[in-house]
Amino acid sequence: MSPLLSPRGSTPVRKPALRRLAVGVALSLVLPLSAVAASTSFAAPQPAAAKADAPAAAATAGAPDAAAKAAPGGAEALAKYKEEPVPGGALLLAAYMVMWALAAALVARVVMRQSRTEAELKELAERVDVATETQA
Amino acid sequence: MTAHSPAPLQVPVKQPWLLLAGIALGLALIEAALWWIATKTPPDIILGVVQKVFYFHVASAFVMLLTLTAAAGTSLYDLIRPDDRADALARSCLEVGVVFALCVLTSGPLWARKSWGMYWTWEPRLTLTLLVTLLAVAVIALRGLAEDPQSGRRVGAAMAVMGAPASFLIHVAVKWWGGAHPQVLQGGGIRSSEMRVAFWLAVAGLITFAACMVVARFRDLRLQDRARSLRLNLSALELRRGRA
Amino acid sequence: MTPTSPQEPAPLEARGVAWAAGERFVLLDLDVTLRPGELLLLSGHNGAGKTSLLDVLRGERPVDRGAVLLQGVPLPEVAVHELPRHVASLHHRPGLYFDLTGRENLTLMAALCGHTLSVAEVEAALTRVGLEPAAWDRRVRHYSRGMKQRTGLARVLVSGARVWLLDEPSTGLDPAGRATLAQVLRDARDEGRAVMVVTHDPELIALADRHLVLRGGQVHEGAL
Amino acid sequence: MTTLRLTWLLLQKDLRIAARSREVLGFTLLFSVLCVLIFAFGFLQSGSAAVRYVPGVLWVTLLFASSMSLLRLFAAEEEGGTLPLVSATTAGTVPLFLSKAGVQLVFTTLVTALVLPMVLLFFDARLDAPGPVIASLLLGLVGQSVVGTLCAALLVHVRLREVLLPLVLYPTVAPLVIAGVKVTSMALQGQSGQGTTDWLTLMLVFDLVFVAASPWLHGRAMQR
Repeated sequence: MSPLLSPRGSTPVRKPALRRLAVGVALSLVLPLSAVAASTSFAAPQPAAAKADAPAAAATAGAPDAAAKAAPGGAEALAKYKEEPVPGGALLLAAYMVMWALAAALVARVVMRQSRTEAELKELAERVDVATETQA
Repeated sequence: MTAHSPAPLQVPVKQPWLLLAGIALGLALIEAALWWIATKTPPDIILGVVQKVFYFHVASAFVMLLTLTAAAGTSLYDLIRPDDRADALARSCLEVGVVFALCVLTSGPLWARKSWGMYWTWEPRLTLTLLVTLLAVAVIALRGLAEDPQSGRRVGAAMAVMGAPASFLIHVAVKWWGGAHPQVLQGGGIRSSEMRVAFWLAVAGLITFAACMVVARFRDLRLQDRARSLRLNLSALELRRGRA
Repeated sequence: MTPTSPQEPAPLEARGVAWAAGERFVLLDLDVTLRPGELLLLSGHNGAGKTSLLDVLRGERPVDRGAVLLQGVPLPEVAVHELPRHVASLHHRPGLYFDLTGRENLTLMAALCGHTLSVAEVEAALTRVGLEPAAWDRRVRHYSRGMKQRTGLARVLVSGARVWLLDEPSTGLDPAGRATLAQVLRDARDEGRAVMVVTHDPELIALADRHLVLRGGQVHEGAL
Repeated sequence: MTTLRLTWLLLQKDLRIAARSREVLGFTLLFSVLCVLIFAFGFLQSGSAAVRYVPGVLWVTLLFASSMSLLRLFAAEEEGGTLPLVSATTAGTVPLFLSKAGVQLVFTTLVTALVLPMVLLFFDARLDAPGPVIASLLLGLVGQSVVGTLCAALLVHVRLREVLLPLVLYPTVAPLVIAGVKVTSMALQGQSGQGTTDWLTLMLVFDLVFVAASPWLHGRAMQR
């Protein structure tokens, strides 16, 4: 193999690629972080709802009016999941965590591949430059 | 065939600022939806707090349908009039579609555990989603396994097109089959305006995000095309130099 | 040798052809003309792209740059079903159905090229390649390698094509078979066909009107 | 007209090969018997509920058996290296596709003729009104053959096609299997009427879509 066609990745990764990698990592961190933030607020209504007095429970969730509107006669309704056999909150949490993990994996993969392709492209362009100069 | 069209050698790679802005917008919308869901929407009367899976579950299903349909459409275009851009778009739509299909397939059962009492039923719509996802994964895998990239591209495109009428017919079939799947949107099942706001925020956020991911992947594939044509040019230079 | 008149386009011609395997050019700036009544010999090192060149010439692989012209018409514009009437080729796999007899194979292949062959014509072709009559009605699966090669050659014969592209046709043939092959090629040249043979067989090399070497993705006149 | 003639020519050839080398058909039939037996071991604890399993066992066995023979559908072409000849010789790729689909249809019909009575016998089911079941089987076989041939033809030049074939075939023919199972179970329960007609209509639509689209898709995917 001639020096012109040295194997891929033999030249060091350049600065712009690193910058793009940093953007990628930052992006892939945003989603899980937001998931954690969101999940803490999701988990809140459940222990609150376990209390018998319904409107107050909804109030801790931050929207008393909405709860009252959505659940006419909310007291009985909310009392129903006082003794939830299946932990809805945990399932909710799991669902969101999985979705964010998948989305973050997608972002990370796309960004990393982009930076790799760009680095490769830059290196190739330089090699073409060199090759055309020697040709001339 | 535009397979090895000689590309301009020295076009600088532009920074995708618009793309990054789009991702930021999508994330902001998603954050807004999350905040709205967490603080404004009431828990469901019957299902309780787990109902809040709904917003992003259904939005993911939306995105999955959109991207997979777009993948079939662009594949069809590529078959009729071969175009590298249509091919790259089809590939990126397919990959993003699979990710969102996985989102739907994981969040759905977790919700079902509470509302139906079990993770998985052979409920028609679940079956449909799973089948379509498997087909999409097979199409992605197939492209890498073909003898040469060009034939893999055409075969993959044909498979993607083939999947479209099949999934439509399964959709018809499963409607007759009958099932327990909630028909929230058709039935006007969203009870409060807060829920509606949260839902549409989630849909807008996910669609923006997914579109940006498709564009990002598309850009990457196009850059790879350019890298390939540069490598070809290099190989031509090298071959000609060897003769001298 | 009948020289090509300037009015009549060459039976098969490659102009500035480039073909890449993956990301590397195998053929580049390649020009070659097959003339009627000429036996053209092609050699080159292993991996030089001889088989790829034949594949490009018979339209199996689309070119990346340049054009392959069949009687002046670029290959992509030639109707697919027209091609085998004009270009016949023989490769490392003989292009036969192993569960049909030699006779059936020839009849079928001729029919696919648009010719209806009589029994006598099929037998004449089989005799010409030196396949003994006892084998005519046996399945190709039970043929030896050399017999398969001979039957493949017979398939090229019955196609009636004006251009022949043969890849290592003497593989597996005994001395008698090689002599037969040489005779068939000589006859083809006399009938005005354009024949291109990839080979390193000295017996065939002696026969050639023109000797080309594939090197660096191009063909050069002269011996290897 | 030539398309039909060439289709017939190729179909004849394939049937002749199938008749000569009986392995593929034989093993496919053997496999389907085995499949039914295994299902019987797996599902039958007591005879009482046996009828419930008949539709599923029947259709799944047919699907498995059809993918068995699909994997060998292009074997003869690959063995002798005739695929480029056949797809270039015939007018486009339509005759090739139609003839292969025809062979597959013949194969699966034979398998069905064996499997249907066997399943009914093993699971002690009685079919009082066989009309809808026969209709669904016919529609199902046509659809499965066409889609299966398309999948097999597309995967000819793909590595690991043995693994990929079921992966792309099963999701695509799912509507046929769903509908077929429904019609069969309704027939076994002695129901008929609107439900059956709806499912049969679905199968008909599926068949029409794929019979119309598959040759075209195959041609586009195989273009050079």
